[in-house]
This record gives sequence, structure tokens and C-alpha cells, in this order.
Amino acid sequence: MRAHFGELSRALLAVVLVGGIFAWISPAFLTSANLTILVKHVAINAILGIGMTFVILSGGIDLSVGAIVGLAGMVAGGLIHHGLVFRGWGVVVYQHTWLVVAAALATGLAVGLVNGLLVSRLSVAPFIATLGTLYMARGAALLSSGGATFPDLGGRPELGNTGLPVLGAGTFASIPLPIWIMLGFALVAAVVAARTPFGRRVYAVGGNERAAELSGVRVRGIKTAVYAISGFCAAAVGLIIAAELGAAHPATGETFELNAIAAVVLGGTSLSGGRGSIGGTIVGALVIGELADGLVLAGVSEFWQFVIRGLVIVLAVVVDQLQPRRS
Amino acid sequence: MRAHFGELSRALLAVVLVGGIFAWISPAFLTSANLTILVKHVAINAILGIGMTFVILSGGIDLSVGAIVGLAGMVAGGLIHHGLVFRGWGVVVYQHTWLVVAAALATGLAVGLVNGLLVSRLSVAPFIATLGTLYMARGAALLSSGGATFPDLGGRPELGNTGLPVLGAGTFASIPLPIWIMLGFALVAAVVAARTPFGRRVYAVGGNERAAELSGVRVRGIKTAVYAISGFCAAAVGLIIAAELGAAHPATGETFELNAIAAVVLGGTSLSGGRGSIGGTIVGALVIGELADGLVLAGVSEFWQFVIRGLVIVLAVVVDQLQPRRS
Amino acid sequence: PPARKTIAIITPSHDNPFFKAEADAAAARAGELGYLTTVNSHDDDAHRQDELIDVAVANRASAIVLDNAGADATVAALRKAKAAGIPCFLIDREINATGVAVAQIVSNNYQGAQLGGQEFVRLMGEKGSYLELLGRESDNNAQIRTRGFHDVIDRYPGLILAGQQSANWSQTEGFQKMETMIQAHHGVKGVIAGNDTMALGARAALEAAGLDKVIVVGFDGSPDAIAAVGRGALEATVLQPASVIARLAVEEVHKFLTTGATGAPEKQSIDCELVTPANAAEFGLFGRK
Amino acid sequence: MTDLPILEARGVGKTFPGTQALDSVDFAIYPGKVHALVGENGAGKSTLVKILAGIETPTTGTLLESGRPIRLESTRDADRFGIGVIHQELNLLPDLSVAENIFVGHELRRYGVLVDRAGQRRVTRGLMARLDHPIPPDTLVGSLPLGRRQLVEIAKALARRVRVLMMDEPTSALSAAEVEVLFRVVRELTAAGVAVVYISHRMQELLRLADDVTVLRDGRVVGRAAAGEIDAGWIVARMTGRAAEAHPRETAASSDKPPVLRAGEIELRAGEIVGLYGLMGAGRTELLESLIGLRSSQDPVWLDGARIDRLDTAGRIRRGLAMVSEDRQRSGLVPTLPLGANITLAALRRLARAGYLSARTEDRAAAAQIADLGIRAAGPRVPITALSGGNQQKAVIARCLLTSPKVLLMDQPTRGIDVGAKEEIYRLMRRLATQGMAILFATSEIAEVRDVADRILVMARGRIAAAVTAAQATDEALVAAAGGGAA
Ligand SMILES: Nc1ncnc2c1ncn2[C@@H]1O[C@H](COP(=O)(O)OP(=O)(O)OP(=O)(O)O)[C@@H](O)[C@H]1O
Ligand SMILES: Nc1ncnc2c1ncn2[C@@H]1O[C@H](COP(=O)(O)OP(=O)(O)OP(=O)(O)O)[C@@H](O)[C@H]1O
Ligand SMILES: [Mg+2]
Ligand SMILES: [Mg+2]
Repeated sequence: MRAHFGELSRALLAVVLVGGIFAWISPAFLTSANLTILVKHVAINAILGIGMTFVILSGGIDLSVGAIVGLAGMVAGGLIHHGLVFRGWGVVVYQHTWLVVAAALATGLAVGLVNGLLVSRLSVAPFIATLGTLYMARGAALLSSGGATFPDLGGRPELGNTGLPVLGAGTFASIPLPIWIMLGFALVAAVVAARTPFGRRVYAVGGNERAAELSGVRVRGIKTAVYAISGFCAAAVGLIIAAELGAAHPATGETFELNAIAAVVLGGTSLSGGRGSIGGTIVGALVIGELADGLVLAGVSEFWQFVIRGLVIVLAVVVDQLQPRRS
Repeated sequence: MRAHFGELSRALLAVVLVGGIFAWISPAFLTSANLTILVKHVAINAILGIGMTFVILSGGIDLSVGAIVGLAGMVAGGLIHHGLVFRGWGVVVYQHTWLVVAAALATGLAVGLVNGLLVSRLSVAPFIATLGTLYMARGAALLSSGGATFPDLGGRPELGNTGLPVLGAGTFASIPLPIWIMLGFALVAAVVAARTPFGRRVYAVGGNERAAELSGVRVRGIKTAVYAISGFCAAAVGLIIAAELGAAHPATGETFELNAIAAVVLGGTSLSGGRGSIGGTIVGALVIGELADGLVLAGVSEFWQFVIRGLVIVLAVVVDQLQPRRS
Repeated sequence: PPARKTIAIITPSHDNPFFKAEADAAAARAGELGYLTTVNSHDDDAHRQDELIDVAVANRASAIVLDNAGADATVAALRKAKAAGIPCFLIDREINATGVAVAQIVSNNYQGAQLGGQEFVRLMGEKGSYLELLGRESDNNAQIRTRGFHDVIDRYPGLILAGQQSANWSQTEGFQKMETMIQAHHGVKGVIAGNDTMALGARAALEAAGLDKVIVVGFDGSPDAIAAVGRGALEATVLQPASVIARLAVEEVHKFLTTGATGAPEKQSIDCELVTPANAAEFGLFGRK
Repeated sequence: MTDLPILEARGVGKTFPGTQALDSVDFAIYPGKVHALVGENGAGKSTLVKILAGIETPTTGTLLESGRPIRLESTRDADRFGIGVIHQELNLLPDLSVAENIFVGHELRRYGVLVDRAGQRRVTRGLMARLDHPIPPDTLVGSLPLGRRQLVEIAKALARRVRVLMMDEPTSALSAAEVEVLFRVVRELTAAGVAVVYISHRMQELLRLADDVTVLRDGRVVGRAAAGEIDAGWIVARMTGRAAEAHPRETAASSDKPPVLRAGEIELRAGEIVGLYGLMGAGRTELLESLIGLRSSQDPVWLDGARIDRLDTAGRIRRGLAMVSEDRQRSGLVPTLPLGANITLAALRRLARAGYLSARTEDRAAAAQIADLGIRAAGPRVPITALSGGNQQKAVIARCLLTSPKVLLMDQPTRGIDVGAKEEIYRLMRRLATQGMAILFATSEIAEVRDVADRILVMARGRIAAAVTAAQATDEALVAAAGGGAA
């Protein structure tokens, strides 16, 4: 994996370059407060990208992450607001915040598992399988509230379900929790990908499925697992966003999948599978996040933002390609 | 290609099944008026899918088609409304409608060429290259009018630029022109893909790039060409939509890429390249179009439409997979 | 017995409570009057709207009630419907043509924006710097609202627009953009937003940054926003009487189908109302209680 | 006989990062002659061929065509000079038909724009008939077994009118009968004045076919001679830098223990090496794949007294089965992983401590295998794709050995491996058998099966046609049994 280091440092160059330009345009860019906010915004896409990296390394793709973000937020919002309603018995059970969080994460995991089983057991093309669950999860999120927002996710002390907003607004060592969560996910994922049997098998499945099978890798199990991981990461993002806004909206996360995939690919992971790294994805997410926030700080108009974003994304890769490779 | 026939007929089964269900729910579904409208709606996605099929067969992907749809419409709209303004000379030149159409198509072709050159010459991953041009084309479309719509594309007789709306609203042999255009594109594309050296080489490049190169195929030329084709098709769609609406809006075509890719993949073309057919894409577009219109006719609520669309897309493939294969 | 007549109700996406309320109110009133309804959303995509109108024509709907997807891009589609003999009734947003729709019953966005602008000026005490969140910039209403705001606010030289960004009507984007904007613009005193969801996103960002004192004014009058105004999280919003308009439109449909005329001019404008902590309790789902 | 070489390399050198693949090599080929290129795995044979075919550009040196210096920038340049290649690694498109594969890039046309499909089919049928294998032109290449795909690759080269044909191990997946056909075709070509470069690790083939022999070692030419003047010993001595050694034949291990693997007619005892001999398409691959669980089988499979045919491949591997497949591109290598990770892939569970795979442990395990099997590579971190064909094959074998299987299935394990390395692998197989492993290996080479196996199973038409001990076996008996089923 040492080869990756060179690639990573090149991609980091893009981060520094883009950052440098913005720092020059806007003095506010390099303040620690802004950088903190920037990284906090990056966290969203980075966490999605981490799950997506596993999927793409295994040779698949996951379009459903954005819908899972929305659904997980709605599950949390619904449980905090209405509790679990058992119609027949006329009983309503409110969950403790931890249970709410667990339920939302479990939802993401479950949708991911469905993706995984569709892909691995029923041989549905990943694009189609996850497009299907995208629609279904989005539909479920909308149906859960009839399209409405669950506001005020602060919870009520008497029900023991307060505290969710901390996930979004809380800090530890004066760094926002979403950043810590991203760091935790990234660290675990980087180790899992690079230095565990599971991670290696993901690379092998993406590199050559038949060879992996003949090497004793349970290809179907690996494929199921990567989608489950991606679903879990997406649910975590759903919780963070709901916590930040203090509200859950069913359309949250629309088109997030595109940014997540872009972060992964910008980070040097090959869409055909088998090649790439978690570190690259984080750097890719940084480039995208820098652009999004930097252009806002620089006060660039919405329309020019499109043009510049497109240019920088392409240039980041072109410049990278033009450099002499040591192979 | 004989193998494809079996696949095609299976996919057609999905079309018939879904159609049958809708016909049973809604008596209006099987009227010739409704079927004509249905196919006219399908034409949009089918034409995009035809271009996309070439790209995907070659092992690439084109995310920029939706943005090209928007941009091509704006080019046509702008030329009809403002003509070509040469600031320095204070000259404004209005184009004849044919020139307007040509300019819009050339725009699509040009963006496609940029995609192709980025992918083939600069080795930018197709996802990133076309994501970049997506943003740039969308930005250009928005900037061209400051976000506003170009209304009344009817043109003025004294400028010789009337007639564009015919493209959307006209009929020939009482069948709307967009359907004829789709049929024309489909026929040409099917012959090109299956029966010409170019088409076979697209399959070869997608199947095994190295093998194709070693067999004397100009891989870079093929890759450039497929994106140009896709851009051209997208521009044609942009013109049709602008003609239908009688107006050009810069946000037209948002997320069209997803439906186009879905049509291609539903039609049995492999996202990893080298396998698939134009006929399959048309059938895939039919399934998607049937769902979109049928659910509306059946009076299904918006949120349930999501869920059902997701289910049907997945089921169409699962049922297909469960059938015994002859290999 | 003759089959019951169908009214096709087409609005933007129902994940926005405003359009949901509008569609629900129209469907409910139509049900009371004995009509069948189909309710669909065009997601602010003029092309999808064109398709939905096509389907309504194929389905031989008796009338179309439409909250449209673009003042110019809608005209051709409506002409088609008219040619097929289906009367169209526009609600909430108007189009740049007359004689195509039977009625255009709109909430006066410009007037509402001016109301919001005036209240914003008052809350700001006529001076200080402020930020603006715009809706999707390719959307007509985003442009009308910002024009309405500025036609009022720009008359006060003490009010300085420090920054302006589009958050595409979205709460998440409103949150993130506001977090970033306040990095570059310290000491802003107020935020004016093109709709309520962006305003609520901005409020969450300001709270997270400890800027509780910043004034936030929204637009739409969604139930969440009214509740937020009630408890002081938003300083004000502008309520568009969506439910009222939708019901009115259906009633005019009924009149038109039974008598051949609506008895009202084509263009009808219903004014928006300002919601403040003082009167928040008087409002319900996009209308007075 | 012409004096001027049709194609010549002068002082050609090629440096890859970390490797000097070729070092001032002179090499000339003449019309109507077969020039054999021999050398150990990684000696530089394929690299030289690729340079002459315009796929790699030389770092130093010049190329001459009929005495004139030329530059070959791409395969299309080579094509213009009438240079054709059959590559060591097959370059076919699995989703296209046989006919389409043969003509891709050089399609026959109708009306200038359309592919002349009827014409392509007709020519294809002619070519396959010439190769004695009438594969229908519309068959998808992906559905063909490896040997047949190699024939398609040969047909593809024949379809071009070439003046120079370079064949990089064209027979590695072919058995004796197909080799004879190929030789006949080569002789037809040379008779028509085509210059042929022929690479193979099978000495007997070389000596029968070649007019000239050039030996490469470590990227340098270490011997050049007319084929008539030399023998296999001469070649091997130049290749390896030492004299050829006769290998002693050890006897089989115990035979009274219960079989460790049992499936249908097959019984394998610990410490036993069983050869599976047969002609192309006899069904050896099918049999081995059903044992490892890649295909379903009717017969129950018993390993160490436990029934394993309900287990998936991973389960069987965990129980102590392992397989080296014949097609390393398709089911052997993971091209995206480096050499070390390719070697350790099947043994990750054993190498991990508490779920963590330390880089040191992994590198050490891989390095040990690299040394043990004599894999020529700078270290475990090099990309597997940078290895020569033979060394890639060794890496796949190393992977299987790291799982310490009880039963090792090897499908044509010495395909593309040089004589020296073959000896190493034979020695290794014997060593493993002595340590108690049971080995079942498929081969198309009679010499190999007689040298290495204790017992021989002959397959024909998908079933075991004969079972003999090595001592009883004669070439004639084996060939008769293998052909008998097909008659
Ligand atoms: N793309 C490459 N990058 C780095 N090294 C390479 C590359 N291709 C070949 N090599 C190295 O060049 C040397 C010669 O390789 P080559 O493939 O020519 O050997 P060969 O004689 O054909 O061997 P074999 O009989 O195993 O096919 C080997 O050491 C190999 O590792
Ligand atoms: N003439 C033929 N045409 C097409 N397929 C054949 C023919 N003969 C045999 N086969 C198929 O080939 C397969 C057996 O090939 P398999 O790979 O198992 O044989 P093998 O002995 O390993 O031969 P090799 O590896 O030399 O190709 C079977 O699926 C059989 O149906
Ligand atoms: Mg070689
Ligand atoms: Mg075989």
C-alpha cells in the first residue's frame, strides 16, 4: 500500500492549492473558526464517502446513500416525536435517545443489507439495486410523516429522549463532534481496509472476483457486508444532519450520492474496483468541501460556482495525471 | 447477437407485464391517445439512453447529458431571442431556424468532445470528467440568461427563425415528431452498434481495452467518439424539450442522467462495458416511462410512486435473473 | 349514471409543506364538491409538468389545477390542454400569458416580500449589516421575493447587504451556507431568507455559533415556521394563504364546469400576511385559523 | 534463402523501473525461417517480442526492417509492416463471437460501412478448419475453455496477412494433437516465406520446429545457434548457466492409509501425486472445478472422511483443499493487488493476529514464498502485473501453498514455466507429497505426467478412461486411452 502514499500526497497538493487560492481571496478562509466549520461540513461527505469507498473497492456502487440519510433522520425524528406506536394496543413507547440512535443506525444497516443481498444473492446490477432502494427509502421517508418535517428534535426530559442535538452541535476539546465522528470512522475504516483480512478481501473481490473465490473468499458475504457498511455510514450522516438542524426532513440527502462518489473517485479509487484507499476519499471530500465553502466565502455567484466547481474538479485530476508517475 | 434476442424478449415481457397491470387499473391506459403520449415521453429518455449506451458499452459513463440538454435548449433559445450579438461591431445576426438547430446540436457535440478528450487524452476518469462538464455546462446555461427562461421560441417570420416548436408539437402520419426522431436515432444507432466496424470496436474497447488496442483499434478515437455521440443525442433532446415547451429554461434536464443510465442498465447493458444493446435500452426506457405515466394515471399518491417505482425496477431485474439462462 | 368528473391537481413536490397543504386543500374541496382527483407533483421541472399535463389530457380530466413550474415554460403546455378542451386554473404562481388559463389565482409574492422587507427593516432598526439566503436562482419566485425585499430594504442606506448566497430552498444548505457566511461576515445583525426552511436552517447555524441575537425573517408561513415565530426562534415570516387559494380555485372550477364561467377576472391576487410573535397564534395551515 | 533479415533488433535495451529487462540484445529474423527464443521466466522474451510488435518502446537500440531503420510507435505501425503477434496472455474479448474476435480492428466490410458478417464467418470457418477445430464462428469466446481460446488467438493472427509472425508460448494450453496441427500450420507459413519467432518452454517442440535458436538470460543474449547443431542440454545449460541435471525419481508414499479425498472414481491418499492426463477438452478442468466447488457435481466428495460437496468453495478451502487454476488471468491473479498481497490472499486468517494484519508478518510470509519458489521480483510490494508470465504462475502456486492444504489440485501447473522452474515445481510437489500432502494435477504433457505422478488417471470425454500406475504407463498406452474415448 506504500504506493498510495505518493498518490495521496499529490491529491493533498490539490487541497493545499485550492485552499491557498481561497486564503488569498478571502482573509476569513484561514481562520481556525472557518477551518473548523469547513471540516465539519466535509465530515458529512467524508463519512458517506468512507462507506462508498468499500462498495466501490468491491466493484459496486451505492446510489441509495442519500435516501438513507433522509430515512435515518426521519426514523430518529419520528421516534423522538411520536415514539413507537402500537396501534392495536393503544400503547406508545418512547425510546431513550440511545435507542433512537440505534434504531436509526439499524435502519441504515437494514437498507444496506437489502442492497447487499440484492447484489450478491440475486445478482442484480448494483446500479439498479441501489437505485431501487433509493426510491423505496425515499418513499418510506416521505410516507413516514406525509412529507412533513419533524421539528424540534430536542426531545423531552420526562421521556428521556433529549440530547440528540449534541451529536451535531456538541464539541469535544472545542472541536465539533461531527469532526470526531468522521475521524473515528476514517481511522477504523482505514485500518479495516488496509490491514484486516476483511479489507483485503474487499480489494480482492473488486480486483478479480473469480480469483478471490478460488482463494477461499466468500464473495457474496463480502459484497453484502460492503453495502451494509455503506448503509450504516449513511445512517450516521442522517443522524448528524438531523442533530445539526434539530429537525428531520424527508428530502434531506437528495443527490448526496453524487458528491460521495465524486469524493471517492477524486481520491483515486477506481470505479471498476480493487484499487483505492480511504485516505484518498477523505482528501477527495476535502477538495469538494473546500470548493463549496470557499466559493461561498469568496462571494462567488451561484452560477459561476457551477462553472468553477466543474473546472477545479477536472483540473485537480488532470494536473494529477500530468505528473510523471513512478510505477 | 442471437443471445441478446432472448434477453430482449425477456425485458419486453416486463414492459408487457407492467403495461398489463396499468391497463387493468386504468381504462385510459390502453387508449391509442395515451399510448402515443407515453411513447412520446419515452422518446426523451430513450434518445439520451441511446447515446449513453455507446458510452457505457465503451466502458465509460456520461453524467453530463442532463446539463447538455439544458445548455442546448438555452443556445437555441438565446439565438432565436437575441440572435448572435457581436459587441464590438454592434452587429446582431439572427439565424435561420436550421442554423439554430445546428448550433444547438454543435454545442452538444462540443461538450461531448471535451468529455471524450478529457477521458481519452488526459486519462481523467469518466465519472469525474463528465461531472466536471456537468457543472460547467449547467453553469454556462444559467449564465447565458442570468437564470431566466427564454420564452416564446416561436420566432419571428421576418427573421426567418420560426418553426422550432414543430419539432416538439408537429406530427407526421399523425404520430408526434419526437417519436419519429427517436425511431430514427434508434434505427441508426442499432445498425451502427451491431453492424459497423465502429460499433464492434466500441464493444471491443469496453470488453478489454488492452486487447482492443493490441488488435489495432484506435482506443482513444473510439472513446472520444462515444462521448461526442452522447453529447449530440443530449442536444437533440434539449431541442425537443425546448420545442415542446416553447421555452428554454436553464435548469432543464436536471437528473436526467440518472434515468438515462437506468434505462441502459435495465436494458441489460453492463456498466462495466462490452456487453449490451441499443434495443435493450429502448425497452429499458419503455419500462421507466410506463411506470412514470402509469402511476400518474392510476392515481397513485406521490410518495407511494417512489416506493412502487423502486420495487418495480428491482423486481424487473430480479425476475429476469431468476429465469433459467441458456449460456 | 355518468362517470364522476376528474380534476387533475399538479403542484411542486409535496415534501414542501406549502405545496402539500395546497394540494390537500384542493383535493379536499374537490371531494366535497363531488369530483374525483388525481394529485401529482412536477418537482419544479417544466418538462415533467408538460408530461403530467399530457397524461391529464389523455386521462380526459375535466379541469387542471396547477401550481406551475415556470412562468414561460408552462405556456405551451397549457395551450395544449386548452386546445384539448381542458380548462386550467393556476394557483400560487402566475404565467407570462393571459387568455390561456381560465384563472390565475396567486398569492402576491411581491407584496408579501415587501411586507417581510418592511418588518425586517423595523426589526433591524433601519441599520446594520445583514445576510440574504436566496432560493434556487433559476426559480421565478426566488427572483420576485428578493426583488420585493430589496425594493423596501434598499431605501435604507443604513442597512448593508454583507453577503448573498443561494441555498436552493433547502434547510441543510441554509444551515451549511450560513455557517460559512458568518465566518466571513462577523457582526451581522440579521438574516432574511427566501423561504422558511432556509430561515430555519440559518437559525440552527446561528444558534450553533452562539449568535442567538441575530434577527431571522423567513417566507411562506409553514406550520414549523409559525411555531418557530411563536417561540421566538424566527422573528417573522410571511404567510401565503395557500389553502385559501387552493379552495378558491376548486370552487371556480366547479362554477366554470357548471355555468361555463367563473364570474371572476382571470388574474386574481390574494395578499400575503405578516406573521409575528404577536399574531402567530392566529394562523393555522397556510391560512388564518 | 535471403541474406537480409526482414526484421532486426540492434543493441536493444529496455529498462523498467527497478528492472533491466533487456540489455543490448541483437536479434534478427529471416523470411521462411523459424527463430526460437528461449530463456527462463523473466529472461526478457516477451519484452523483446513486445518491442518488435510496437507495444513497448526500447530504451536503447534500433529496429530495422529489411535493413532500414524503423520506429514502431504502436501496434498499428507494426501492422503496417506485416508484423503479427500471438501474445502470451490471451487478448480476446469474451463477449464477442469467435468471428468478431478474429476480425476486431480489421473488420471485413460491405458497402464500405457495414461489417461483412457472412464473409467473416466464412473466413473464420476456414481458419478453424485449418486448425482442425471447427468451432462455430458465432460462439461467444467467453464460453470457450482455455485451450480453445488459445486456438482462436492463433486463428486471429493467421487471419492477417503477415510477413512476420511472433508466437509467445502459443502451445502452453494445447495438448499434443493441437501442437501437431500448429506445427503443420507454421510449416505452411514458412514455406510461403513468413518469418516466425517462436517462444516455448517445451524443449522438444523447439528443437523440432526451429531453424535458429537464441537463448536469453537476464535480458542478455547468451547463446545463438542453428537448431541442427544443438540439443536440449545445450539450451538448458545456457539458460540456467549450469549443466542440466537428471532428476531422481522418488517412489510413492504409503498406500494402505484410507484415502484423504474421495469423489466418484477418484481416490487420493496422503503423500500421493496423481496425474490427470487428457487431451484438450477432455474435462479435466471441469473435474477439478467441481472438486473445489466452482461447479456443481453429482458425485459426493469426501475429504478426510467428511462430506464436503455441500460446502461452498471457501468452506472446502478451509477444510484443506486448494486449487491452482489453469487460467491465471481469469481466475488466478488479482491484478490490482501487489505480489505480496496476491500470495497471502488465501491465508489471511492465519496471518492475522487478533484480526489485524501486520505489514511485517505479511511481507515476511510473502517474502518466504518468493524465495522458496524462486519468484523473480524485487519484493512483495511490486505490482503483480509487472512480473513475467511464469513468475505470475508461481505466485498463484505460492498462494495455495500458504494455506497448507491437505489436498492440492493443480490444473496445468507448469503452464508457461521454464525448465528450471518446472524442475523446482516438480521437486516442490514431491517435497509436499513427502510431507503428507496429496496432489492431483492435470497436464497435457506425457513426459511430465510420467515423471512426476505416482499414479495416472487418463480422462477422455468427461470421464476417467483409464487408471494406471506410473510404472506401468507407456506413452502409447496413455495416448491410446486419451484418444480412445474421443474416437
Ligand atoms: N510492465 C513492466 N513493469 C516492470 N517490470 C516489467 C514489466 N514487464 C516486464 N517486466 C520485467 O521484465 C523482465 C522480463 O519479463 P518478460 O515478460 O520479458 O519475461 P519472459 O522471458 O517473457 O518470461 P516468461 O517466460 O515468464 O514469460 C521480468 O523481470 C519482468 O518482471
Ligand atoms: N468440441 C468442443 N466444442 C465445444 N466445447 C467442447 C468441445 N469439447 C469439449 N467441450 C467442452 O469443454 C469442456 C471441457 O473442457 P475442460 O476445460 O474441462 O477440459 P480440459 O481437459 O481441462 O481441457 P483444456 O484445459 O485443455 O481445454 C466441457 O464443458 C465440454 O463441454
Ligand atoms: Mg513471457
Ligand atoms: Mg483445462
